[in-house]
Amino acid sequence: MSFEEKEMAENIKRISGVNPRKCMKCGKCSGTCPAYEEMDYHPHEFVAMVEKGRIDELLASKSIWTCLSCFACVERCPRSVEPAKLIEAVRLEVIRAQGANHLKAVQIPELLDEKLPQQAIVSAFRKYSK
Amino acid sequence: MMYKIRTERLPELFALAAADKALYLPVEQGGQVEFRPWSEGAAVRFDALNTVRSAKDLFFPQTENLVAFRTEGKKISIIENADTGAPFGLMGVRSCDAKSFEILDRVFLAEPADTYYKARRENGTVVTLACHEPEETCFCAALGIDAAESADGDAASWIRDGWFYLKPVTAKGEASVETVRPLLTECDGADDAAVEAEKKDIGAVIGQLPFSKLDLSRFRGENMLEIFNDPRWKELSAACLGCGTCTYVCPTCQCYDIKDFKTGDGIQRFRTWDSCMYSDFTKMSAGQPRLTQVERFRQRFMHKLVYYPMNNDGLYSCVGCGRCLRKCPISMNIVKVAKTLGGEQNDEQ
Amino acid sequence: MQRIGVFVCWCGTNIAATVDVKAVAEAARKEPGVVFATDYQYMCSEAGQKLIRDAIAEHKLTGVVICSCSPRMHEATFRKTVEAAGLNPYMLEVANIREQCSWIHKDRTEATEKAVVLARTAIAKVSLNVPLTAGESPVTKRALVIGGGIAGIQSALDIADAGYEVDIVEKQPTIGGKMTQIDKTFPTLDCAACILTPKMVDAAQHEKITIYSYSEVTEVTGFVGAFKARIKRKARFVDETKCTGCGECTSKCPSKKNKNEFNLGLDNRTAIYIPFAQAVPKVAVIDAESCIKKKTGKCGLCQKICGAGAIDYEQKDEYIEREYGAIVVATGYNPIDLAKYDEYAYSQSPDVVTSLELERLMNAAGPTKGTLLRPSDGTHPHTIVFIQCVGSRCDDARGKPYCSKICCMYTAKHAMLIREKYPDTEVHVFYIDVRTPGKNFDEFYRRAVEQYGVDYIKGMVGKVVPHDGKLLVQGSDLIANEQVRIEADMVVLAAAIEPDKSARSIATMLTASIDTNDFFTEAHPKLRPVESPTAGVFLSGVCQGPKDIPETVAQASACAAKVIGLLAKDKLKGNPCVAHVNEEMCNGCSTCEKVCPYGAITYQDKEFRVPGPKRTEIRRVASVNEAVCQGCGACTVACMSGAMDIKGFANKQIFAEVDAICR
Amino acid sequence: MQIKIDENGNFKPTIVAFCCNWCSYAGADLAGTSRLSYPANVKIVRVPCSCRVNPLFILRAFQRGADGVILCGCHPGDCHYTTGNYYTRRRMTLLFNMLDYLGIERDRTRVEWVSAAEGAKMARVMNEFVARICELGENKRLEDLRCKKSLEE
Amino acid sequence: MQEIFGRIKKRAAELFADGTVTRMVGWQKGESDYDKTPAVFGPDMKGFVYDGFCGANLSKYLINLSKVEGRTLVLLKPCDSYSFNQLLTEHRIDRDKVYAIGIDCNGKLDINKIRALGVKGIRSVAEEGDEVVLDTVYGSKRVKRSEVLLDRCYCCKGKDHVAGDEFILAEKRVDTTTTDRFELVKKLEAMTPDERYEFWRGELSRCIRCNACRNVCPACSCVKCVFDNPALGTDSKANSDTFEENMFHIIRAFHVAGRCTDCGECSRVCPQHIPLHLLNRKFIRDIDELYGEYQAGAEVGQRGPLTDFAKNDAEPGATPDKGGKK
Repeated sequence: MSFEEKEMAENIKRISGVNPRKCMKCGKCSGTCPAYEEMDYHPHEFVAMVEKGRIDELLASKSIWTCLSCFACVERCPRSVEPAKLIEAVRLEVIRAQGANHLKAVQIPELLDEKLPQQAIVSAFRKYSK
Repeated sequence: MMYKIRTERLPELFALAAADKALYLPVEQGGQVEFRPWSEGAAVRFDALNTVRSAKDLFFPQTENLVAFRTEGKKISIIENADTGAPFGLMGVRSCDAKSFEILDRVFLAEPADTYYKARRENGTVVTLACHEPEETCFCAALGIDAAESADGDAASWIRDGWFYLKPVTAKGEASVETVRPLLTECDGADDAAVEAEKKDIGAVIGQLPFSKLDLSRFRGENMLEIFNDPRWKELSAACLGCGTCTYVCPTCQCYDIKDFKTGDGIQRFRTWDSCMYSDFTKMSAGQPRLTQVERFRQRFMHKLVYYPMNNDGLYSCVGCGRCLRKCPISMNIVKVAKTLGGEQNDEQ
Repeated sequence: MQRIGVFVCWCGTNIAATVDVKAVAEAARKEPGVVFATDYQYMCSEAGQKLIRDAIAEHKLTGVVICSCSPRMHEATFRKTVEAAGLNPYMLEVANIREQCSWIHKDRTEATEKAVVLARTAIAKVSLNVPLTAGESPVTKRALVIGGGIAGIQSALDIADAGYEVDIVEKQPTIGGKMTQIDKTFPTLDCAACILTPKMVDAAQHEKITIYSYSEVTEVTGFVGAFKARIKRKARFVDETKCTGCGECTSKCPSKKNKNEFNLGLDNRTAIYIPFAQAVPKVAVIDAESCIKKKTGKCGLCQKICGAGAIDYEQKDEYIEREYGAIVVATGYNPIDLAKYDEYAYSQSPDVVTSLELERLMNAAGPTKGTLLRPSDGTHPHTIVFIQCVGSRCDDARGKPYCSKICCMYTAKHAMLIREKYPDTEVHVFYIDVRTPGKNFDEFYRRAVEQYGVDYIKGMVGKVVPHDGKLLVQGSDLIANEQVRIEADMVVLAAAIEPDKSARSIATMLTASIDTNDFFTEAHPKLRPVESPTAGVFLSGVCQGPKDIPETVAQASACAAKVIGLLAKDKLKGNPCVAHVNEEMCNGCSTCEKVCPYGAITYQDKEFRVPGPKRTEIRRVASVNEAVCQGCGACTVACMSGAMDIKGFANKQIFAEVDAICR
Repeated sequence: MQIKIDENGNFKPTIVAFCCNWCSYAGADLAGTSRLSYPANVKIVRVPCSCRVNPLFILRAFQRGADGVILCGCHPGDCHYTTGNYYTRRRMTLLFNMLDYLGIERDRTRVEWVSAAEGAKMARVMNEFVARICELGENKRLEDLRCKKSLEE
Repeated sequence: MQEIFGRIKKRAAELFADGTVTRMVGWQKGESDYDKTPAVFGPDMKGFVYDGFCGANLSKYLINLSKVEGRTLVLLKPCDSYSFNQLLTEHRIDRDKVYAIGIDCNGKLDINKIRALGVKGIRSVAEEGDEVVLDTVYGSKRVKRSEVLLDRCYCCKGKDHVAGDEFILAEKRVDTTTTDRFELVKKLEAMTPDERYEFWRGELSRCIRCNACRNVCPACSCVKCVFDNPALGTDSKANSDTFEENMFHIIRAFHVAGRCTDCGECSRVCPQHIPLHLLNRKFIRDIDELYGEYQAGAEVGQRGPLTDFAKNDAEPGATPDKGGKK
């Protein structure tokens, strides 16, 4: 693990307040994750990669956007590792960089359709942009 | 030669006197008057009859370090850490307390002299003060002590009508008066008359006090055994609690105990007042010579009125200050003993 | 003056790593009273002890200080050593420079300086030690076993075989405990009943063993060798001596709709019932809550039917007091409550069962008479999913932080038995790790995988969703790195196990120490694993920690061996560090008597020489019964005049220690 | 008298701890076996039970130069002698209130219930206590100058 | 007060006459009117007197007197009767060797308070109604009785006797209670620790270690006190350091905690007038607040608060006002 990787990992741990070492690699978070199929890195891999310092791959991963923030993994992790907070920390890392908002205001109008609840758009906008 | 100063300007006198050496005065703290070093704003109480612990405390303090031993592993080193203090002045001493110094001198300065006491005695300059208002517990007259003018101080003083009169007696007294001479004005005939009037007034009051004519004549060497075996000691000492109050407030009690205190890496040997009333007084390896409170009680008063006078050509080891009359928890004291076992004249009073 | 020898132990590198042992010995040599000081790698070794014995002889030592590990570890060892060299065993003090110095400080100078202070403290104490000889107290030749499971029975049998009387007190109407509910046992697959019931019968028929079933221990007083226990015999409303166990009453009883605890509520039982056929004692018991006669006063059918006239509705709880020399705790365990685990839908669907419930479903005497059927509709389950570590190894409030140790093995057993009996069923096991810590255990697990084709999936189940009769199990497969969805007919949860609820109250009763998970704490994991620190209290079975049946039986026998070792002695060497009163100074004010937890202090009038004409007087003074006193010291502080003191922890010694620390 | 200032000039307190043989001493041992650490200023005196600690011991410790005294015992209810720590609790509550009544810093004395399984708690308590005593500084209000004298020479 | 003295003397004479008692413990007239010495009287009762200055608590003398042949008659004021019961609870007095008469008391006078008002050279003292007439060398003075009572009378524990074979009650009972006995304790508790430290340093620094407080106290009656016992290692005879002053008074108060009946003798006899009762009352207040109202000596055989416990006692650090309540 190079120095930058270690530093970035420390940063993610500091933001999320999560200690990935507590994970006993039981896979329950992935087992319970409803967005499992759409994710390239599944929650249990996420925790292991943060611990390994492979943050760049996570920054570029699809998972940080497909994660529904339903917190089922946080609720059910037997070792209180809170994987969702790690994903959120990486997401924040991305959207905090200048102009890296995942969902710009201008894109919203054509996303709207009558089946999509209002609340989903609001929370997505809040989650995907600074 | 006598000098005088307005009583309002006494604080200046104290400040000047206390400039080069410590000045002890009767100062009130927490409602009790004790001899304490003078400091700015101290509540000096020349009107208080006398202090709780007598002036003896300045020459023969309740506790004082004698010597200390330090152990380094198995090596012992001796440290002289006795503190006989620096020269000091002592004002406001009543005639009875002043007389007690003479009684203590006969004990501590007799060969071989007690160096600690001797050093302090030389350091001290005593200025006595006449008793403006003696009280019923005083019986200094019965012991031939003149409350109006003490013969034992380095200087004598009186207070009357707002004037503080100061008359040096000894060379040391002269020297200490010189240090405050600038504040003093010399006295003239009228002042001498005022002081004589003060003495006469004091004498008059002394005459009216109940115990002034206490008869101690029976307490003589030849009656020792007769008094010693008197059955009334049991009744007199029945209520005695065996606490040390009477001995610790008494100006003439001179008994002390030497104790060693383990300070952790050595021993601090120190001297402290002892009370013949305590159960471990003069406890020796063979045991305790006076096993019951009756014997201890008798020892105290026999020493004061019989043993001490026998060894000191008739000088009683009591100065009639009345402290034990005031402070004893059960109001048993030397006057009651004297009246019970003393001369016949006491009976008809 | 004392001639003290100081021995500083290296403890290999445990002490020597952070404490300069030579410097400590050097500093100790300078202390007054110390005539010999040395250091050695292993003071507790034979060579180390010989070093002490030789030094005592050569330097005619009167006191010994060992600077080593905690006195709780080797104080007894070193006492035997000095005793062998002819020195009184209580002229020895141990300075704890390992657990309380070298192991907790990193800086070498700091640790060495502290070790010197601790050595100095021990020297200060030993120079005021006086030779003590332990008092003797009688031993009641009878043992009490609390809990009648396999652990309690095994301990009782071993103790009784050594010729000592044993009382088993069992809370349930029958002895046998959890093992009676188990079908087969790993790794030999022999049926639990076949191992257990003979032992239960032996226990029942053994003339030295008395069984108090349906009873509880309510109070224990006294101390090792002389315990007094109060046992509450709960009212059974059936006379044990008359009931033949024929079962007529159970068949006629009208109140039938009561949850059968023996089958974990999977079926019902009558108000008057016999838990199971091989129950010992095979005596019916009336459940007061559900008996119509007890509740409403009507009915009374069972009394009429009973040929032996054993039914007595007016039976009351009975209390008996018995004396014991030793007490064995065998309170066993229970699976944890899974109500809070809603992600597994345990309380939503009857087909989600715990492993113990599965045992009942597979057991011939169980509710389904041995054929594995789904509790919901009674059909044969085609796919079964086992979920491991439910509630174990999890540090949140719902579960237990420890591994329950037996789940991997019994799940492998269940999977194997199901695959063997019903080859067409699919068995999947979601696991984190499979732990097979015993002889033939891993081979047993491999047979389940290789011979019986049980599908082991490494990964945990996220959730179980009941969906029209089926159970959708969604978990992750970490090896294949995919999310797995299985439609199961039954889900079996390997629930964590926790000590029986009565453990904490019994620990308080026996003043035995207990840890935060309610397991009894053993005196030392390696040196004294089957004894509680409280003398005379022994630990048998799961009450001390999770373990399987082979280990439980092994520990039960070990525990019995310890009890036999204790009961074999006629006299017990007491604790010499007991209270001692200085009658010269005692006021006779009985303040100490009020604070003594053991009632060891009584008062007598004694004659004392008194100064003065009376020569002697009668005074009321305290006197301590050294056999009853345990040396806690409450009386020494209650006593104003300091007349009461503890031998071995005297006031002067503790003052000397405090002085040495602050010097 | 131990030197009260360590090499880089900050105050090094002397702390006396009384630990009961059954629970807190075992807890301290567990802190050792778990290799937790707490400052070296704490020295432990083993007593049969927390109820063996006499107020005279605590005052003697302060007299001899201790800056803090902590008394550890079993949790009430767990006492090996059943009732020992109940008496300790009352005695120490009254004693500490009296020391506070005389104006002596209340935090110089402390009672803590530590069971044989709470090694971590023992380490945490000791670290907290030493930190608090360092804040309070040297014990000036209950010191005996005779025991300090040899320090100045 | 005179008529009570008369009735006591008459009753005592009867008890002597019919042989129930062989001696009486009372107060003897001293040299001055205000000084009274506890004394043991024979049948003639020479010098026996009972007036406003008989403050001394006689129960402690019974420890030795109940070891002597024959029964002793003792006169117990209401506040003394608590000490009598406490000593009986501690088996220090042999009850059937003592015949106790509870005598009423309308508050006892404090000669030091009289002197503090500037009265000097007292020759004779007379009590007239609620005034004290003093004939002194410097003229005669009148002082209101209610201003010069002993401290303890201002928070008197009440007129009811808790011990005694018979009682001699006054017709007119004067209630002298004016303050709550914990008033000063609460005031001290309200101060900051530094202020309290200064206050107590000022007070205790005056202590001359004469042991009067210890030797007069009925609860402090050990055969051998820890401070006199070199074998124990805690002996100390002198206040050669401020620490000794603190330790002596902390330990003295701690040893009587839960046993002190608040009879006020220690403060009465202290030659330096250190308010020692404030130390004992602090313990009494803490015990009352934390463990329930308790009056030592209220009845014989009570179990003291320090020899008792409750499972839910407050943790150390709980103070009466800061959440001390159970």
